[in-house]
Amino acid sequence: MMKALQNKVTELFENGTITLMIGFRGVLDKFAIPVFITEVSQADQLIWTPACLNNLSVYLHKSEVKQVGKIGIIGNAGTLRSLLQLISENQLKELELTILTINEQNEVIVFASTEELEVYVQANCPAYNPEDQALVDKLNAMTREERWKYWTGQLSACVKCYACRAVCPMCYCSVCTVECNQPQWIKLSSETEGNLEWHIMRAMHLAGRCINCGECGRICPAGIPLQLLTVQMNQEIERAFGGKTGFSAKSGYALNTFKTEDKETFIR
Amino acid sequence: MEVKNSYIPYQVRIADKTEEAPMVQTYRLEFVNPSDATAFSFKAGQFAEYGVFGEGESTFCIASPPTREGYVECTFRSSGRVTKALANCEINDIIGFRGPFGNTFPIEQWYGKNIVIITGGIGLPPLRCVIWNILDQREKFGNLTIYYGAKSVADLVYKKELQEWKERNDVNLYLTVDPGGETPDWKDHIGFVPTILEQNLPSSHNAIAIVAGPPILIKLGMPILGKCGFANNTIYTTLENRMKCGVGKCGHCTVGKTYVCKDGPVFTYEEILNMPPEY
Amino acid sequence: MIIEAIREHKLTGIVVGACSPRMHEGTFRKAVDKAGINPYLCEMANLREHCSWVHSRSDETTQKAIDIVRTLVEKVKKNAPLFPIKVPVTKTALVIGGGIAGIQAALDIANAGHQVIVVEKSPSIGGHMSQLSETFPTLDCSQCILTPRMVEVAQHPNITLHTYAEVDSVAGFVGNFDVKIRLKAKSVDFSKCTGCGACWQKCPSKKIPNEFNAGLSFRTAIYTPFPQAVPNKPVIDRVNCTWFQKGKCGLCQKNCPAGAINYDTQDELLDVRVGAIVTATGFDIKHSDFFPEYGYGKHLDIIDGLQFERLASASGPTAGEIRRPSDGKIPETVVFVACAGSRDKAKGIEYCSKICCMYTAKHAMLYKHKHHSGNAYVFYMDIRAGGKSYDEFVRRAIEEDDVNYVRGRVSRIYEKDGKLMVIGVDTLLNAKPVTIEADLVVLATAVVANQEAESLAQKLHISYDKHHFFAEAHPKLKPVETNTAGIMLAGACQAAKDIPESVSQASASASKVIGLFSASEMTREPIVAVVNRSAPPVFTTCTGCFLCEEVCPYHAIERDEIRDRQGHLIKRAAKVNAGLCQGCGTCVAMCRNKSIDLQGFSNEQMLGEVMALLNTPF
Amino acid sequence: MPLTRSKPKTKKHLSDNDYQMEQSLISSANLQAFFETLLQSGRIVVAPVLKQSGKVFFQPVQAYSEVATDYIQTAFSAKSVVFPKVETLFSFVRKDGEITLTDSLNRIPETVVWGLRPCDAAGFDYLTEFFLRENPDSYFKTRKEHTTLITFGCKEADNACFCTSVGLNPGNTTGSDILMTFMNEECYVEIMTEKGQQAVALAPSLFKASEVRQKDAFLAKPATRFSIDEIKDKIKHAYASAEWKQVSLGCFSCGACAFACPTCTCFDIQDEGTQDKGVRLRCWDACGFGMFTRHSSGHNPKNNQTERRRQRLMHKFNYSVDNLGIVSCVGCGRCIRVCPAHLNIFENILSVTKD
Amino acid sequence: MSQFEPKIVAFVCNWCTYAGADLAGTSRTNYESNVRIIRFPCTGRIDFMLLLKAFQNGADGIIVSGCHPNDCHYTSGNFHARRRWIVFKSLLDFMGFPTERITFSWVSAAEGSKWAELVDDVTDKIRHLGPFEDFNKLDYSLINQLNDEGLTE
Repeated sequence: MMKALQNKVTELFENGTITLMIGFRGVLDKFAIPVFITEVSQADQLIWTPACLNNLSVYLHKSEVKQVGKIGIIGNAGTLRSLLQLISENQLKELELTILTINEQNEVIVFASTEELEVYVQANCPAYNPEDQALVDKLNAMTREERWKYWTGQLSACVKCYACRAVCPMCYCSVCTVECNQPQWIKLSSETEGNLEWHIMRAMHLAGRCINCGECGRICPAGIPLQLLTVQMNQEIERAFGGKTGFSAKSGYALNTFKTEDKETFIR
Repeated sequence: MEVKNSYIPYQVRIADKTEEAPMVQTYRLEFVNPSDATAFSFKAGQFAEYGVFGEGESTFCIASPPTREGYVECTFRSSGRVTKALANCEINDIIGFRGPFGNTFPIEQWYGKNIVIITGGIGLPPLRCVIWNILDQREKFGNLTIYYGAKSVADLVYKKELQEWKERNDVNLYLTVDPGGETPDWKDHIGFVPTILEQNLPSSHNAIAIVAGPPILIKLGMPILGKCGFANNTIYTTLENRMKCGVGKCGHCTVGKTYVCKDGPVFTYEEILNMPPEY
Repeated sequence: MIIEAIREHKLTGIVVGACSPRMHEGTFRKAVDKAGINPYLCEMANLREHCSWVHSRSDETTQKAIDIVRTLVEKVKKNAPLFPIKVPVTKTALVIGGGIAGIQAALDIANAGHQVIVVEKSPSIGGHMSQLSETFPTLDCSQCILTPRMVEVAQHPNITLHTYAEVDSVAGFVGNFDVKIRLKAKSVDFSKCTGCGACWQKCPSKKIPNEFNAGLSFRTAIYTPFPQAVPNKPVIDRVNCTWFQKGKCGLCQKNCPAGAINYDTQDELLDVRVGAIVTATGFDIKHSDFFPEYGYGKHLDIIDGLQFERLASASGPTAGEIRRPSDGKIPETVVFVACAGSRDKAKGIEYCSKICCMYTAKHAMLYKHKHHSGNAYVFYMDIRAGGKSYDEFVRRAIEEDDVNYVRGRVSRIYEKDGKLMVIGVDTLLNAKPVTIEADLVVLATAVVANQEAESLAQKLHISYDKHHFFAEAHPKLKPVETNTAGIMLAGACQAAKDIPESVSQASASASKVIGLFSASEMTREPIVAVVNRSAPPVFTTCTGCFLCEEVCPYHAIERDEIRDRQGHLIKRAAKVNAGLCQGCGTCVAMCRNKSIDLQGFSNEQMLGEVMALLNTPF
Repeated sequence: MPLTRSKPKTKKHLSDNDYQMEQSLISSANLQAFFETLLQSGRIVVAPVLKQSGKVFFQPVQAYSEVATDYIQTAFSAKSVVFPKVETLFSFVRKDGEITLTDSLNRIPETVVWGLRPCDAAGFDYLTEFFLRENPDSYFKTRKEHTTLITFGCKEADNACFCTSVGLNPGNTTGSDILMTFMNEECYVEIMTEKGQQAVALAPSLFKASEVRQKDAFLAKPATRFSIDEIKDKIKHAYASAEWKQVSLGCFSCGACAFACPTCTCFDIQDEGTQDKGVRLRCWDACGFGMFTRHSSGHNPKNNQTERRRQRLMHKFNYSVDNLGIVSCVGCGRCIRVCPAHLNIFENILSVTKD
Repeated sequence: MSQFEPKIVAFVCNWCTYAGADLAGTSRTNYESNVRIIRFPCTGRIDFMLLLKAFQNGADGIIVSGCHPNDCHYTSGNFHARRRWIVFKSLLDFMGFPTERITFSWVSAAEGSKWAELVDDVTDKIRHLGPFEDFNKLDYSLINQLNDEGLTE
């Protein structure tokens, strides 16, 4: 299967479809390492294992990567869904993109069109990770004080390294709100209150856009399960307004539309 | 031994406020605490951290010459959060002042030499300190030639002093504005500073040159001087990278291994050439 | 006083602690402006409505007052001087509807020297007025006074007339509306047509009810609505044309000496840019079929006011003789029923149709003039004859032309051996039931809004009431503007009106338009959103996700392409059209990285207020 | 013979103390007793604690039971004890035109860090050099003076560990006040400083004197990835290497590596509160952030990740050597473990110095 | 010491609720003085961060109020706001934030009395809930952690 992948990529290079391939290479401990292949000769580095966890679509926001031109990218479920979401948010316009994946049957798939990608994603990619689901339910079962204690406890460990933002395909703002200081919306210091502020804001900005790849939680150096926030948000939005993220290139954004009959039981 | 806590600012009072150009202000600052005033001394080329409590600190050079005691002056353009807050201060408001930081222009070594100063826009303030330093002890120096330009006539800073220097016969001043920046009654040069410099090359004989201004001016200006015979170690500049601590710790200002805030801001062209182009 | 203070203390921002900004912000900002300070550096602290008037305990009230002022001081510190937005004005007006109101508006604007485009959906302008016989209170012939105006419109150098056309869509905003006009296929080339009439004389399908005569006569499929039509050239009514229905015939084409008939013409869409729009789409009336109690219009001799106008009109089907539709006899007894439908909750028309009292009197009068021996009865609720020499007019009907006015409603009308039994009550004669055997009954049916009113309102983004009459911006102070800037109202599309009213409203809206056109630029409040732009290499912090596009109710968010000197695309970013933006700020709260901000309610200002309001920690 | 770090003979190092090191022994059983003595002494004890995330963090503990024992490396280093992620430089109050400043130096408590790894301790050594040799930093100074470091030699290493490649080893004493090495049932104690001695003196009965012992048999043997002297030499010329682009392409430009690193010292100074009442803080910053070097004009001297990643690596292996004579990478491998893109510092160093 | 007097911040839109409050004023309806009004052009403009900031800076309760559905001066601002509130509220709930301290409401320009009632009720409710301290209780950087008794979690 890896051979098949390597051959396919070689082919893509040779017929000039791509000039850069973003994929994974050799494993250090349990992690596959993102690799950027610019010459056919390196194609044999490519691997595809369950350890290929990174959401490579993030790299498509990097100017260094954009410059390269014709980009090939191999995606796991999360990556493919974020690609669709990004297209729906007008972020991949300038790119000549060739999207690959490897399906259950270990076949290499090169998507010919966004529509094809949509079909595949709708058929093969889960909306939520069951483990996150379980955790969210567990939290919802707690009392509000317990939840407050849980989150403040978790977030006290945050050091504001912004790795969560850095690995998030949906965090593509060239200047983030934390970086605009007129006014200073978010405290830069990483004490719990400021952390809370930062993660609330981030969750709000991702609500209805996050595709639940779970990277933020997975890579958090402080081990904070950040993905739970957006999982909860997306589910709430699904309940309240319907619609899932990252399954269509035209999926709208729940927060920039409305229905006159939206629930307002909480409004007096 | 008890070390002075370099993060605790002096308190200084805004004694005077002058609008130099759109968004550009000059403040005259006096120490609130007389003992600070006596303790404080600095040399040409040094800079300081000016802070509005509650907003933060911002870095710029001391624009007044050490030869004039009892106060310091700074000139800044309001662009960011701090500088805007600073610009909103009123006369008599108290602000924070940390400094002086960094190395200095070796003024003493220049006695008897001709001085060539090349600067643009908001790059004049650091050199104003040098210029007055020279003018206040004029007899100790040779010719003083100044090339100064700005985007437009309005953007020229220290208009009064420029006038004064122009009128002095012991200062040779080339004033210029970028093409399109001139006003109908503009009598001086029109064109970018490097261009004007090339059209009126200074003599490198027994001379040292100082270049300050936007990075592009430094990158273009220094080679030109090189061409007309200035040795790399006779060309000086002052760099302004982003700074926070001022004491070589926070890491923002590094150019390679060099901390602009403590090893600089004053560098010779020679030193610059040995640094990575990270300014 | 404020002005002095400003001058004396060289103030750079002003907070007026007084009443609600909703009341006097403008006043004080003007004052500040006088003092040479940007008016938008002045804010009002609402110490009256929100504080002193609603709290009793003085200490608390004082504390609150202090807080409020402190808050606004913080805001003002962050205020930026703002300058009114200038929007270029296209000095061309669009008049929708070619009735008397439209005609009047068009002429007024055109005479002021501006270009006018008139769009009329029927083949001729003139509207309902052209159908009328004579007009109250002067009884002068309607067409005699209207026709010259129609011709003037047609010939006016500043007026472009599009008959048989409709407004397809409207985009843009005051000063610059982009309008698509649908020119319906006429099947006749007007540039060739001489209006000789050969075509309709030969047209085989002759049994089409004639709208102009309110269905009292027939017309052909290719037709000009009436002899004095402007333009006086025929169009083919494709629905009723044999050629278009069955694909054969073609007589008109054969017989046209000018060869002007062209069956292949299609609807055309015409794009025009106009600075202002006058809607003068007029009204409709209910027809007798609306009234069960009057026999659902089954009986030919129960007619509505317009039909009577045509009967009474010299150019009408009966050449001005009043004959009843069923058998063409001259009616001996005519009953006029006022308020047929109007002022009747049960029928869902609570309002008064306004013109009926007058035209009923006129009708009765006309009948009596033409048939002195006849009896005219008028059933009425009460007579509303406010207006110059209106009441005199009604009096004349009653006193000189002895028309019998019966105060009461007509409960039922049914036929009994050739007569129409009109059952009513005379509420004046102690509510005695009356029955009148009539030959002709004329219902002064309710005036209602035009059928297309609703869809047009939606195209124009203007509001309308539940009866689909267009809503004016303010019932007293802005009677001819709508709440969409640059769109005016004239005539009965806003509410039932008689001719003089329509004309004066038309002139009023014309003067509004002319006022708008008096300057080549128009100024707007600068309380609008802006997307930041900064020097290279940043350009803007906007990342071009355009999620804001959707939220803007005014479609004010545009897609801008930022390019370098060589013209290479650097990034796509949002841009706010200051002309469209109304300053709601929904986009601001929407923007993730604060690239959009709202002038006058900026992030810094609002956050400043919040911070100032509460004592901060530590 | 344990390696010690090569230091330029020219400058005397602040951390070189004249204290004559002593050895002693404590039984593993008695460790807890010693730990509790430290707690009772009123010192704040910061020790590794296992969180539900499965990661181990240094944090203040109340009981020995909280202390994690089975870990190779903590997620973050213990530098936050002497260089907190957020530190109040001073607070200020403005009252009718007058401003009062108060710093928080006197509030700094006596602290013991328990369970460091030798690499972390070496990190403290570097921090001391960096913060105190030139323009001494009052905050760091006070904290350092109030902090005692009790280090434990490493029984095991993972393949992110590479201390032996940077001139350290799982048993080296640099920077520690006390270094403990488990030897079967006993724990070999090397008391390096006066502070260490004071700590031991709290419960002398628990310790018994010991001769100098060979530790190597009881210590992990992490793979050696390169020769530091070779690297130090080669990297002088590595600035222009084309490899920097490749090794930085994967970088997401977050601050994880810098914040986990025991020797990263970059910080930002920020004010919080209002102009009338607030604090000036210093908080960690990272040279990897895009905004780190950006001027308010928008001009950015280190405008892309290649330059920023190069800055970090050059600093560790070249600049700090030039400035302070120390390689400021201690080979703890944290940056490798936390990196979202799984960038590998020693791989990177090798590729930019190859040929 | 009298009873606890909560600080309540009201984020209101200019066209309905602000006018409603004006009406309460012109009709001299007396109500609790704990509320401080901040005027926005439209509820659509109200950024959720501002609510957070208000709490951080010592607000005990918050009122967010604007035009009734379909009455928005800008046609749809309040609809967008409503969605944002639904999501924001559920996020805060999920994080265990006491959302009962935020009251959302529609108050039209004609509902001066409703405004007065609203303020009275909210003030009363917050009085019972007591001062909002959850933020102040949070640990503040490692140095304070060291001084504090133990840690959260």
